[in-house]
Order: sequence, then C-alpha cells, then structure tokens
Amino acid sequence: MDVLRESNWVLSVGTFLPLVGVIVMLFIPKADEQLHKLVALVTALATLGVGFFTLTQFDFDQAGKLQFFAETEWIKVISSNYTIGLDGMSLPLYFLSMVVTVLVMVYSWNHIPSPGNAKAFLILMLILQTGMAGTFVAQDLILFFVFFELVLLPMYFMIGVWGGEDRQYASLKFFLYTMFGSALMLVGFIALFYQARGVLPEGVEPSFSIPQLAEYGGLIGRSAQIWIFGGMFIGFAVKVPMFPFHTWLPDAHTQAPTQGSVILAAILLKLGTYGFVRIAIPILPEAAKEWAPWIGLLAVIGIIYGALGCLAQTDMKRLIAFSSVAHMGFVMLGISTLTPMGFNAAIFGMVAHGLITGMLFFVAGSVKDRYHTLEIARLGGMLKQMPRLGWILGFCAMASLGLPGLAGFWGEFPAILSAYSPAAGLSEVTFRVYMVIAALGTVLAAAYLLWLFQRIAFGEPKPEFAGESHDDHGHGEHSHDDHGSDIHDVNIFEWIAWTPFLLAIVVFGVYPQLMFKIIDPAVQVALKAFGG
Amino acid sequence: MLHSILAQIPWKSPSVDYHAIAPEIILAGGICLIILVDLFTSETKKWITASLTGFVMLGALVPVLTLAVSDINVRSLFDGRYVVDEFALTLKALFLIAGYVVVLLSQNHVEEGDYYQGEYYTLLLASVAGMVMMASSRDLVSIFVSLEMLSIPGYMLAAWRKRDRKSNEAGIKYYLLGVFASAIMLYGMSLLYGVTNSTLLSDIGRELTVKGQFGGVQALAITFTLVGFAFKVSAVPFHSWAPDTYEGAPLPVTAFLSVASKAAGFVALVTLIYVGFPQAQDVWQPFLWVLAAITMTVGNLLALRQTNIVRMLAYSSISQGGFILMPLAVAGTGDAAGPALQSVVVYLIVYAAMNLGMFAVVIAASRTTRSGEISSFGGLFSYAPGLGVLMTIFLASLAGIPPLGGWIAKFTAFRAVLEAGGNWGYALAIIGAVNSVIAFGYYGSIMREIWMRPAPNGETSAVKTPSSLIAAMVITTTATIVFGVLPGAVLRFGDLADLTGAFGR
Amino acid sequence: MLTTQFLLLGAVLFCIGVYGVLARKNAVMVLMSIELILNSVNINLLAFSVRHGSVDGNTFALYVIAIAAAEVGVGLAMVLLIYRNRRTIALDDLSEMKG
Amino acid sequence: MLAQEMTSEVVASSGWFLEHAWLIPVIPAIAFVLIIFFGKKMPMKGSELGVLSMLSSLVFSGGAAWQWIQRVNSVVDGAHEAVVEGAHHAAPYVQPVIHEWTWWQSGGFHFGIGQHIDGLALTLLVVVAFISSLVQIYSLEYLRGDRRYTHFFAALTLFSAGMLCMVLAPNMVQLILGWEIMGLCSFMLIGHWWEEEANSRAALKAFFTVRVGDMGLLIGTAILFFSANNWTQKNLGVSGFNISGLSAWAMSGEASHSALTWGAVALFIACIGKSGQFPLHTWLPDAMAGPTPVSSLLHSSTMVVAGVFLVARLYPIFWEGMKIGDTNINFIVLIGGITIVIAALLAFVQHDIKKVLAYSTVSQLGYMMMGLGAGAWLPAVFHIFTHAFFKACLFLSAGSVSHSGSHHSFDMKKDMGGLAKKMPITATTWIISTLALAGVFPLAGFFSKDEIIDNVGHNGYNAFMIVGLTGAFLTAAYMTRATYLTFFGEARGAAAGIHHDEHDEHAVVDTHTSHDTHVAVDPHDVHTDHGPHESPKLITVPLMILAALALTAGLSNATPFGESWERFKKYVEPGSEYVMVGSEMAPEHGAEVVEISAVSMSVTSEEEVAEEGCAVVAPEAGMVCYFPTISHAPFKWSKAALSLIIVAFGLVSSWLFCVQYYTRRNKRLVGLTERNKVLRGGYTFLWNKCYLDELYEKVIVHSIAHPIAKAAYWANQNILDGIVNGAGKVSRRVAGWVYRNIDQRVVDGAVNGSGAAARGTGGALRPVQSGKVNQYGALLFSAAAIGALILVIINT
Repeated sequence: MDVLRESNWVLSVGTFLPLVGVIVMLFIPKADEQLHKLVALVTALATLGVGFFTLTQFDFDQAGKLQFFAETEWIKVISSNYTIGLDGMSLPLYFLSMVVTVLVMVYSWNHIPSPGNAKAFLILMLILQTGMAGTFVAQDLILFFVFFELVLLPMYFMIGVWGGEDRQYASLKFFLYTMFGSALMLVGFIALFYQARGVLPEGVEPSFSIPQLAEYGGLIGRSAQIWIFGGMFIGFAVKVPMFPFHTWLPDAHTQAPTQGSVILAAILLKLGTYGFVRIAIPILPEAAKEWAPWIGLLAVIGIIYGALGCLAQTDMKRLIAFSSVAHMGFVMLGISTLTPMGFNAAIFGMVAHGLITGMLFFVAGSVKDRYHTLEIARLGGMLKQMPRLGWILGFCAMASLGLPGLAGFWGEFPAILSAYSPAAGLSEVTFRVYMVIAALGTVLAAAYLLWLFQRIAFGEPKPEFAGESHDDHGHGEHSHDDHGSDIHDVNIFEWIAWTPFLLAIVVFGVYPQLMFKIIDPAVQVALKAFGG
Repeated sequence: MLHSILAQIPWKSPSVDYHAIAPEIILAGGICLIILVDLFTSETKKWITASLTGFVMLGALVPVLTLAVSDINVRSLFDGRYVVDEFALTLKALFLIAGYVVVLLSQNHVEEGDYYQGEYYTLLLASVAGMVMMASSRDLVSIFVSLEMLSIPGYMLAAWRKRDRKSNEAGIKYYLLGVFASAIMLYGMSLLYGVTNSTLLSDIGRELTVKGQFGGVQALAITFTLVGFAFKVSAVPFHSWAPDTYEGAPLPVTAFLSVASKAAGFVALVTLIYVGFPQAQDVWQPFLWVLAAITMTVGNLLALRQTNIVRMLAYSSISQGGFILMPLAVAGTGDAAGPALQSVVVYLIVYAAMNLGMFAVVIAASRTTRSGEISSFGGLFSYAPGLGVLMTIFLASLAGIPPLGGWIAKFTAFRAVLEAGGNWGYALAIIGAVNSVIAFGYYGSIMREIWMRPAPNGETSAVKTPSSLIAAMVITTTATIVFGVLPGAVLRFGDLADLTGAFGR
Repeated sequence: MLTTQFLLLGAVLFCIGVYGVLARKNAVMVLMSIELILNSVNINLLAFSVRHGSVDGNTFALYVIAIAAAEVGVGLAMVLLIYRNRRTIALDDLSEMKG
Repeated sequence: MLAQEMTSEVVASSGWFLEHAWLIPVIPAIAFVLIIFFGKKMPMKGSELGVLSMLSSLVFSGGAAWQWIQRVNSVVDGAHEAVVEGAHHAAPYVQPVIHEWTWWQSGGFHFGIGQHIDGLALTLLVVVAFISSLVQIYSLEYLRGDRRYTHFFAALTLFSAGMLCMVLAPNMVQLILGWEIMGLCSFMLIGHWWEEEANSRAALKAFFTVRVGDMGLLIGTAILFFSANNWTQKNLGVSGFNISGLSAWAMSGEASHSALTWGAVALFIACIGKSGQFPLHTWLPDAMAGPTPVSSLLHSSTMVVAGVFLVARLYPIFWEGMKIGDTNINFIVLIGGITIVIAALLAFVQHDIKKVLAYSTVSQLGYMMMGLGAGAWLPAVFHIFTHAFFKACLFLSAGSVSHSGSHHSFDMKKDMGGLAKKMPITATTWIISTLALAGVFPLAGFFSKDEIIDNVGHNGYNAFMIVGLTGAFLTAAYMTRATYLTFFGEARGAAAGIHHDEHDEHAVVDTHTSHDTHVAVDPHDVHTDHGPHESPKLITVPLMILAALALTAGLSNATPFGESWERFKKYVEPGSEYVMVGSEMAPEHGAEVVEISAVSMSVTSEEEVAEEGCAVVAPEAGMVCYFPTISHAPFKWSKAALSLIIVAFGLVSSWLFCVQYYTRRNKRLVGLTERNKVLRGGYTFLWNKCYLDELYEKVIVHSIAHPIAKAAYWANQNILDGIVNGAGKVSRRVAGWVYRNIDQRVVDGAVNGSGAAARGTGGALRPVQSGKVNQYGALLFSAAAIGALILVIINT
C-alpha cells in the first residue's frame, strides 16, 4: 500500500478522535468521576492505538516524504486547504504527544488536582491532545495556526483553575505572551502568502500549503523575507521560549498542576521549535541565514542564563522550569546552525527534553504530594524515605545533564558538535564561540542538577518529615497509607505512568538510530535550500 | 379634459418591482399590525406582540430568501436610488435575524420590567425596517431617511425605562449627539449635492473628478458626510455616546444598538465609500486609517479599566468597530477593494453572532447576579457551568481565538490590509495585532472571574434560564462555532456581497 | 449670482448652531441650535438646487424639514421625561455615567 | 627512500574471542540491569551476579588476548619471511580487529558503535576485568551487611561495563559514552554513604571537576571530527570520529596543524580532569570518602588511568599536535612532571593512609603522562599495567587494615602502628607492593617506572629525567614513612585495642554497619572487643594474588633480559609502517589477507630505524600509517643502577628517619642526648646517632616536610581547592544576582511594565469620557473639523 497517498484518513482520525471522547463526556453527569476518567483514558488509548497503526503503516524508507498526505478544500475563498501529512520530522513528536496524553491520563487517575472537577479537567486535556497532534500534522499555514492557537485556552484554564497560589497571574501571562507572538506570526503568514503569490511561476495556484511555499518561498525578495521571518520568529520564539521571551515559562510551569507542567514541557514548548524547523527556515532560507547568528546568540544566552537561573532557585519545580530554558537553548543552537546535524540534534533534543523534563515534573508533582512543599531547603534525605522516587529523580537528573547512554546526550552532543561548522555562509568563528559557551553550559547543567539531587535526595531527612517514613526501603509501592502521613514510595499508578518514560529515555539513549533514522531524511529534505 | 391635463404633466409613475421591496412592505405591515394588536389585547396577553414581532421578522426573511434564489441578482428601482443586490440581501438577512434574536432577548426582560411592550416592539420593528432600507439605499436622500428611521426609534428605546435616571440620561445623550452628528452629516451632504448636482451616489461617484484634482469643498463635504456614520459605528473620537448609552439602556436594547445599528452604520459607510467616492480615496483613506487605529487602541485601553461588564462590552464593541474599519482604511489601494468589502461583511456577520450571544449570556446570568459588576460573575462556572462555558466561548471568539468565529473575521481583516500591502497597510496590521493581544487582557479577566474566582456572597443556586434566551444562545453559539470551524460558510456570503449592482441601472 | 451669499448665510447659521450646541447647557437651547444647523442645511440645498436648476435639492430639503420635525418631537418628549425625573434640564447634571 | 620493496601476502589469524570482544562490556551491562531489578531478591543480594559477570569478562578478555598474540605472531613471522634476511625494518603493523555497526546517522553519514581491539585495548581489558573481579570478591566481605549492598555491586558492575566499553571503543563517541558512565559510577560510589554531607559533597566535587575537563573532550572531539571527516571519508571511508581514522589522518602530512594542536590541547584538558593531573587533581584525595574497594578500583588502578589511556589511544594526534617528536618541553610532559613532584610532596604530610595512597596515585599518573609526553609510549602503557596491580593491592591492604586492624579508622598517626605482627599477611602484601611501587629490582615497578625515566632521558627530555628520579626518591621515602607508621613502631589507638571517641565517626566514615539495624549479624561487633587481627580469607586471598602479580608482572616486559622478554613491545606497541589503504576497511571475517609492504633497508642500529618510518617521511599515495615511529632506549645497567641507588637511599634514609622520629623520639632519646651533653667524651657512636638525629631532623623534616610540603599542601588546600570550590560559590552567587536583578527586574519587569503601562494609559484616557454632553459634542465636532481641515489642506 502506498502510504504517501492512500489511507490518508489515519491522521484525521488520530487528530480528532479525542474530540469524540469530549462529546461523550459532555453528556455524562459531573458527579460520575470514575466514568469520566474511564472514558477519557479509553479515548486517549484509542488515539494512541491509531498512533501505533500510523507507526506500523509509516514507510520508513521514505521518511523524507510526506506520508498519509490528505488535501481537501477547506476555506476556498482564502485559498487555504485542509492539508495534512506526516514525515520523519513530525512523526516522533506526533506520536510522543499521544503517548504523553495517555500517561498523563493514567497519572490523573488518582491525582486530580484541587479543586477537583475531573470532567472539565479531562475534557480540557483531550482538547489539548487534538490541538497538539493537529499542529504536528498540519501542512497548511492557516490550519497550523488554528491548531497552534487551539492549545492556548485549555492550557490557560488548566493553569488558571487547577494551578498553585499565583495561578491567575501565571495563566494570564502565559496567554498574553503566546497570543502576542501568534498575532505577529499570523501577520507574517499572510504577508508570506502575498509575497509568495508574486513569485509563483505560471499556472501554480497560490495557497498556504507549506510544501508549496517551501518550494517557491526562496524566490521571495531578501528584505521581505527578513521581515516576514521576524514576525514568525517572535511567534515561535515566545513558544520555545527563547531568552528574552522566556519569563512566562517559570511562572506557568511553577503554577501549573503536574499534568499541565508535563504536557507543557513535553509537547507545547516543541510547537515553537517545530515551527522553526518546519516552517520558518525551510520557507525563508535567505532570511534564515540572516537571522541564524542572532538566533544562535539568543540560544547560548538562554543556555547560560537558564543555568544561572536554576542555580538561583529555591523551589524545585521552578528550577526544573528554568532548566527547560537552558535545554531549549541547546535545541535552538542546533537549529541555528542550519546543518542537518544541527537539525537532527534539535529534533532529537525536542523528544528527549520532552521525555526527561516531563519525567522530572512528574517527580516534582509526586514530591509535592508527599511533602506538600517544593522548598529545596526543607527537603532532604528522600533516598532514605523513598528510595525508588529518589533514584528516579537521580536518573532523570543524570539524563537531563546529558549523560551519554541516556536520551539527553543525543540532543546535546550533536548540537554542540554542529556548532563547530555551521552551514555555508554563516560565520564559523561566531558559532565556534557559541560552541564553547554551550559546552560550558553542559558543566553548569551538571552543577545545578546534581546540586538539586544532593540537597533533595542525599543526607538525612529533615526533622519535620523525619517521623513520617513508615516503610523501610524495599516495598515502597505497596504502602498506600490511609492513615496519617503521606510519605510513601512510588505507587502503582505512578509506576504505570512513568515506566514508559524511563524505558524510552534508556532505549533512545542506547540506540539513538531508532529516531535518527526517521528524522535524518526528512531533515535533509527540509534543508535542501542550504545544500544540506 | 382631464386627459389633456394628465398629458401636460410629464409624470408617469415608476414601475415598482414589488418583489424587490417585499421585505420592507412586510415590515411596514407588521408595524401597523402590532400597533393594532397592542390596542386590542389586555395587559396579560401582551406577550402576543412579542411573538408576532418575531414572526414578522422571520416573515420578512422569506422574500429575502426568494430574492436571493431568484435568477435576477440585481434589481434596481427608482432609477438606481434603491438597489437590491446580493450585498443588500446579505445584510437585510443579517439585520432581520439579528432583530429576531433581539426579540428573543427582549421577551422576558420586557415582560418582567412591565414596560410598554406593544410600543417597544413597534419601535424595534421600525428600526429594523430602517436598517433593511439602509441596505439598499444608493441615494443621499434615501440613505438619510433610512438612517433617521433606524436612529429615532433607537433614541426612544435607549430611554425606554422611563423612571430610571440612567436610562433617561442614556437616551438624551444618544439623542442629542446623534442628531448633532446627523446635522453635520447633512451639511456635508448638502455640499456634496452642490458640487455634483445629484443626490444619486453613482452620479456623485462619477462627478467627483478623478483622484487628486478636486478642491477643498469636496474634501470638506466627504469628511462631514462620513462623520455622521463614524458616529453611528461609534468610531473614536465619535464614540463618546456609546459607553454611557450602552450602560444606561436596557440590556436587549444595548445588544441591539451595539450590533444592528452599528452594522447599519457600516453598511452606509461601505456604500458611500464604494459607490459614492470611489475616486476620492485620498480623502477618506487617511481619515479612516486614523479612525481605525485610534478606535481599536483607545477602545481596548479604556476597556481594560472597566468594572461594569456592560460598559466593558461597550468599549470592546468600540474596538471591534476599529477592526471592522481596518480593511476599509485601505480599500482604495491596489486590488484590496474586494477583500476589504468581503472582510467587512464577514466581520459584521460574525460579530453580530458573537456579540448577541455574549449579551444573551450576560442577560441570563444577570438574572441571578442582579448586577453588572464583573466581580459578580465570580465562580459562574461552578454553579452554572453551561453559562460559564458559553460565555467563555463568546469571549474567546471576541478575542479572536481559533477555532471560533472571531478568528476568521480578524483573519479576513488582516488579510485585506496585507493584500493592500505598503507601509500603511503593514503598520495598520501590526497595530491590529498588538491590539488583539491587549483585548485579551479584559476578555481574559472576565474568564478569570468565571473560572478561577469563588462566587461572591456564596451565591451558588443554579440559574434558571427562560426558553427564549436559550433559543437565542443556541442560535448564536452554533453560528459562532460553525463560522469558526467551517469559515467557508460565512466567507461565501462575503463573496456574494459585491456591489456590482450599485452601478448597474 | 446670489448663490454664494446664500451659502455664506448657511455657513454662518451652521457655525452659530454648532456654537449653540457646544456652549448651551440647557437641553432645549441645544435642540434649538441643532435646528439652526438643519436650517442652514436647507438653505444650502435650496441655493444649490436653484443654481443647478434641478428639483432634487428641494425634495431633499422637504425630507429634512419633515424628519427634523419628528426629531424635535422625540427630543422634546425626552427632555420632558428628564424634567419629570429630575426637575432640571441642565445637561451638566446628566453625568451619572462616565469614565 | 625505498631501496627495494617486496610485498607478500600474510594471513593474519583471528578468532572467536577477538571477533566477539564487544561482548566483554555487554556482559557486565546486562548483569547491572539484572542486579538492579532482581538483586534484592537473590540469595547474595545480587553480588554473585556482579562477580560472575566480571569473571566471565575476564575469561573473554583472556581468550581475546591469547588470540591476539597468535595474530601478531602470524603477521610478524610472515613479515620476517617477507623481507631480506637480517634486514631490520619498522615494526610490522598488525591490523586491529575492528567492527562497527551503525549507531546513529546524521546528514546521511553513519556513525558506528563496535569494537577496536589491539594490544593496548587488550592490556586494559585484561587489567580492568582482572582487578574488578578481585575487588568485587574482596567487597563481598568488606561491605557485608551494608545497607546498600546491592546498589554497591550494581554500581561496581556498571562501572566495569563503562570502562570496558570505553577501552574497546572504535570511535570517539563510544569512548565518550564509556567515559561519562565511569564518571557517573564514580559519583554514585564516592557518595555511596550519602547520609554524610561530606561524602555527597566529595561525590559532587569529583563529578563536577571531571565534568569541567569533559568540556575539553566534547570540544576536542568536535574539532577533530570536522577537520578530519572529509579526509577519513575520502581515504578510509570512515567517519571523523573513528579512532584509527583519526590516527591515520594525523600521521598523513595533510592534517591542518592548528586543528591538531587545538584538538590535542582540548582532549588533554579532559585527561587532566579525569586522571587527576595538576591542577585538577584535588578531587581525587576527596574521593577517598568512598569505600576502600572503590578507591582501589576506580581511583587508583582503572578509572583514573582513562586519561592516560586516551592519550595513548590517540597518540598520533598528540604526537603531531604537541610536537612530541622534537625535544622541546610540551604541555603533556610539563603537566606530568609538575604532578609527579607536587603530589609526592603532598603525600608526606598526610595522616590518612588512603590519602597517602591517593597522592601517590596522582604522582604515578604523572609518571605515565610524563612518559607519554616524552615519547615513551610503551613504558607508560606498561606502567598502567603494573601500577594497577600494586596500587590496587596497597589500597586493599589499607582497607584490610582498617577493616580488621584499626576499627574502621584510616588515621595512621592515631590508630595504627605495629600491626605487622597482628596482621602478617596484610603486612607482607603491603610491603611487597610498596617495594614494587618504589621500583625495587626486580619487582613490577622497576621495569615500568625505570623504563619511563630512562626513555624520557633517551628522548632528550633530560630535565624531566631528573624530575622522574626525584619523584622516585620521594616515592620511596613517603611509602616507607607510611609503612612504618602503619605496621611498625608501637601500636597506637585502635591498633592497640584502645577505644577512643573518634571510633564512631570513623565507623561512619567507613562501612556503615554500625548504624545499620537491618543486618542480622554485625561482624564488627565481634572483633571490636579483642583488638586487631588478620582479615578473613575473602580479603586476604585477593591481596595475595595481587601481591604475587606485583612481584612478577614486571617480567612481562623485562628489557634487561633482552629482546625475547620484551613481550609488550612486540604485542602491544602498534607497528609504525605504511599500510596499503585497499584492504583497510574490508570487514574481517575470521582470517583475512593483509597487504604488508615491508621497507627493507640495510641498517643495523635502532637509532637509525627511527630515521625511517612514519612521522619522519611523508607517506606516499594510497599508504597510511597509524602510529609514529618511536625509538626505545637500549637498557643500560649503569642507568638502572643509578635510579636503584636513589630509590635505596630514599628507602633507607626515610626508614631511619622514621625510626628516630616516631619511635625513639621519647624520653630515651632525649635522655641520651642530655647524657652526651653532660659527659663530653666517648660514646661517639651515640653522638653519631645524635648527629644523625639532628641531621635527619634538619634535612628531612625542616627542609622537606615542613616548609616545602606544608607550603605545597597549604597552597593545594587553599588556592587550588579554593578555586575549584570557589568556582561553585561564585557561579551560584552570580546566578542569584542575575536572577534577582536581570530576570525578575529587567526582563520580567519590562513585560509586566508594558501591561501596567497599558492600564495606565487607559486610566489617563478616562477623564475624556467626562459624561458631559457638551464636551462630547465638542470632541465630536472638533475631531470632524480638524479632520476636515487637514484633509482639505492636503487635497488642495
């Protein structure tokens, strides 16, 4: 079966299936929480099933081409179509989003944050899933924009309703930031459309289709390209987030409920970087070359800056949030080199960061459940009270600081590597300086993560919690305590939700080719314009 | 003898296409009918007038549809002074449906407020009739007449709650400023007539010499004429009546004013610009550019500071008006005319849907909260999830968040501006983009109240919403969502609405 | 030709009317000023129609007069209403709603 | 240059073990996973898995080594037949057994993971597998009852996996993989008893310091990759990560020199961090906070030599990049030399026996580096080999002492002394290894260390030969001191069975059983009552094995006894001749055919051979070579004697001094001197003793120990260590400042500020909305008028 054209219903189903679940849940009374959880979980699982089917049908030998390609008329008058397709660059993220949703659902089974109301919470999550999946398959700028925006509101409410003390400020900030970016991005898209219309050869129908624009976008005049790229840059950079636009991230992450943080870290941040590799750079190569040094600069600033931010934190979750700034810095550095190696690193980095940081936020959430605080100063000796949780934290910290053999390394190392020789036309000296700074960033990463690990996991438990440990290390996960203290080791739901993450981190770390094989061809296609 | 006299007078009655003016006729008949019914029904039966009004509106919709499907797509009466083309039909339909929704909104509100129902609905119908006429007027006189016909009932409706000081104030402010504005407009019109020796727009369009070479009188005339409608669409700085009037007037009336009469103003603006002054873009483009820019900005900034939801909606509708003006500001450059007109129509349709829906929810909610303060909506989601979600949908749509109707409206506006291109176009686009962000500042604050704040004074009894309101919400919500998900639906109307008919005789 | 003088008269009346609208605090006086403006419009129309020798101006003027009458009717009714509720028709007192 | 050249086909034999050497790290890796998941439920808590996996890797590496020897023989003999009788030629190049499988791809290039087996790799494989096995056996007893027994063995096993993986890495990326895994395990093992703040801080410090060096590793790899990739892809069809590719590239005259130099420097920085060279050595002594087996395995014999291994592995890069060929001082030799002396001096003033050993390790690593830096490749590698045995033995003995002798204390001054009688076996093994370390003929140390010193001199680095000799003297001296304090003189503290308060904290420092409540039997409660005694078999047997090796290992490359004894030279040192590229990258299945092109020339002495071969003449087209020609110092008893004398002097003088200073220094001696002051005649013998006393006091204590070493130690603790720790503090403080001022005030402030500004303007605009009709009208009309005016003006 030729997946390039046939069975193109798969993606649509995979994208919109969650909405079916939403409709079902709308008719279930609010009180019946268990049923809601069940329906939501089943929906998510069904979606994941479709995802697996996609995986089996995907033609890995042609990973460079768009597969399951579907194009139907959507908004004729503005010549925007419902165009969807999947290639090696989007497949990992598309699939990751489905997995993450399922696992978050599992985690939510007994972790519905206050103030309760599972119905609304799960519905929002399903809507999020649709938005995320849709963004990764959309091959039409307008469609992309719609999905890109679709994730905003659910996340806004997830933070604002189920978040921490300062949730309202954080949620509004998150929203306004992203909105600002995407407004300018939309202007950029439309301007791009009209600019491209001018340079299309005879007989080519102007449209918002990404592949078409990627083919002819290079013909657009240089200055116009630079301006349009600027618009898109702000849109995506806010989402990434890159250095000057990052301040929404720590607040949003810190205030969001665990599930929110996980989805935010695992998928939402990737929408921005994905926008760069899928839209901005392939379509506007000239402008990309102009901007690359500046993007790289902001990226390395972000690396160091995020690391410093981490060292200054007293709150575990906020620290992890800042670490995202640093890690996305590595991703952006890889992208800014405009080389296949850099792009591969970037996309691998996206997935790896999604898994690792998502996992870290899970751990942070569980710590909060146990100790009811995330003050690093008040924590300590976790390895004594909850050996499993402690070691998982250690594992994630190691993965996050880019230890070879774990997924994080393959996002970090090739990115640094690629900075040594950027694409033709970019100043080598500049990027070599960036490389050194980035390498320094890896050291700082080790510093703040181990420091965190030492202060939280090592040593003796603080007196205020010391009394509460009632299970000697060993069979922690069975100790569901209905009486008294909350300090108990990883429970069964957490195991179910986390094991896939941990496995994935190891597997991709040990055999990265699993992903590189899919990404690489697509990346080379995307970088045609650079002779990559 | 008589024959000879008739022979001397060069008068022959014009051939009237009654199918074309059927909607107006039905409305007129409806007005009379309701006055009569009102006379002969007891106080307890007054609700009949309400339902009758609804039927009249829908009845008037029938000929609109038949006209739409009939194969003659341009019917021009009274040698071009009154044209029924697709543009006109689209907007007539819009006005009638909006009017119907307003009736739905009014029903309980008016009943419980024991106002004078018969008169209320009569005036409502009269105003709608004025708008319907406005949609096909292509002559200064007819435009003026229909403008007054839709305004004067508006003045009275605004002051409808006779014993309420605020309502009086709203009415008198609206009235004085409205009359003043139309007086200025008339002065401009008189000058127009003077320089072109015609009141027929298409003639004026021809007479106003080719761009660039005309004197100050024309500029003055055009500006003054536009002022009258800039007032109707409450464009800054001609907006000052809007907040006060909206706040003071009864909620359904506010809905009506903020949607229908604003739309009528835009219709007149569009016909004037496209048919009347196609050559004179050097005059009206800068004028409208400035109006659009400051309208959306000032509207947003002031809205940020409001604590009363109606007043905030007033400012929000002002800034939305700025967005509708945005494409008109560049309608004269390049081939932006088509997209600009399209985006105006689309925006009007979508805006009508979401704003009416918003007011429907506010009316329903304020039945329990009994207050216009934003803070009184705290925790709405917790005790009235349905209303909470609906309000969120409309707010999001107003903020222009996909996939709700609002975004496609904004999108077409941006598209038109960027189609025109040029520094002015891009600058306006950027301003619009920034404003769309600021706008979320206050839309979001309402959402925050609904979702994230506890209910004030622990009011958590479930809200009981009357069926008419529910009907209104269903209509508006469906429209909002459908327009957003399948924009083709609404954009088709925008496409139909070209003004070709205006020039045809 | 007299047209210009008529136009000047119209302009003067217009200005007086505007001044009245802006300066008078009494609702009725404001109404009157607006009537002045409308009449200046009428003068313009008539002057032009004489100049062009077409009837359009006259008809327009007729419409204006008719509608002005209606407007004034509504206006006075509203003023009356206000007077009944507040025993004053000073416009400055009508500023409960602002900001 | 080629007089006449004749090529012949030689069959390089291979074998199963060679072909499947990649299994060697895989076994412990699997064992690690098993221990993690099932360890706790197993009878011996998973330790058996670790030991078994190590033993099997040992068997595998042994087999591989044996087959390698066959392979070399086959090639060399063939080569000998090939050339004219009696003609010398550059050592034949025996092709390593290389397998690579695609691990990741990028931009269409495929990068591999696999094995690169040659003499060097095998040496390390054997050493690592062997020492790991012994240490794990030793730990069975040493850590019995520890609360994280299973974790401990898991970490040990993982470490071995990482080290083995690094040793047989065919390319830089895999090498980095193993390198970092070792770092991780070192972190986990040093911090094994993380209840103590001190331990976890030491662990952090170790990881962090090494990580600083690793920056160099990343950067160096990047530089080399991009400068070499094109060449290697073109000529060898391998990526620029590939180690043999890099070597060939470096030896081919075409490599850009700046790239070589920078790459070499960057990589060497990594080695400084990993191998505890000056000035990044400060983490190593702190690392002694870990359990003794860890110190003996990671921090003396195996992990810390990773840096040395890296230099040896990529020797052509350093050879060319650092210009080792000509005799100017270069970075490596300099660092090595400094490290030798500084570390040795520091070893004098330690009270903690493990710290003495730690510093001695640092200084021995300095020897290796110096050797490599001076072109003494073979002796350096050989020193890795021998040093592993006796240093591991020393640490384990120290552990044994603390385990059974001094009640978990490592303080020589307080808790030891006179243990020789109590713990004969431990004492013997310790003394043997000490002598080996000091380099006494014919023990292991002599053959390696002396060779280093000898070759350094031979290659023209005379200054550093002297440094080396000084080092030898100091080594002998401080080891004697340690020996004396531990095993001789009168028993002190715990060694004497006295229980003073420090015991508990010492107990905390070492095995944690005294705190652990879950253990059924606590063996230490048994013997704390009746003082020191010999350790149980599980401890002593490994000691004895290692001691035996410390005695004999040197014979495996005993230069004094002539060509036939130089097995390392034959089997480990890569040949330095040109090889046709053609047969290079053909995947090897069992035995294959290698083109041997022998350069035959009629020369006699070795020096002249050095004139020919790689790195001296540029290779011709299609020929590459993988190793520079390095000359070997001919063994001369005269030189050996010199160094032996120095060593002997060190031993004896230090011994005498210790006797006087630590034992006789009480009343008896003081009284003696008083007496001889009173009676001014005779007793010259005692006088002489007095003189000797004073002499020793002055010369040694006051001149070496006190001023220099104390100063060095002070500098070490306060300056270097201060820098390392200070870096952390400073960066944290900077971070705080940036976060508070830049992030929260400026960046975030700008954002919130714009929001506030918007609201402010809104507020400012409100008065316009005064509610007064007239003002509204005025606004309306003025706007209209002004607009009209402007438009009229611009349009006329």
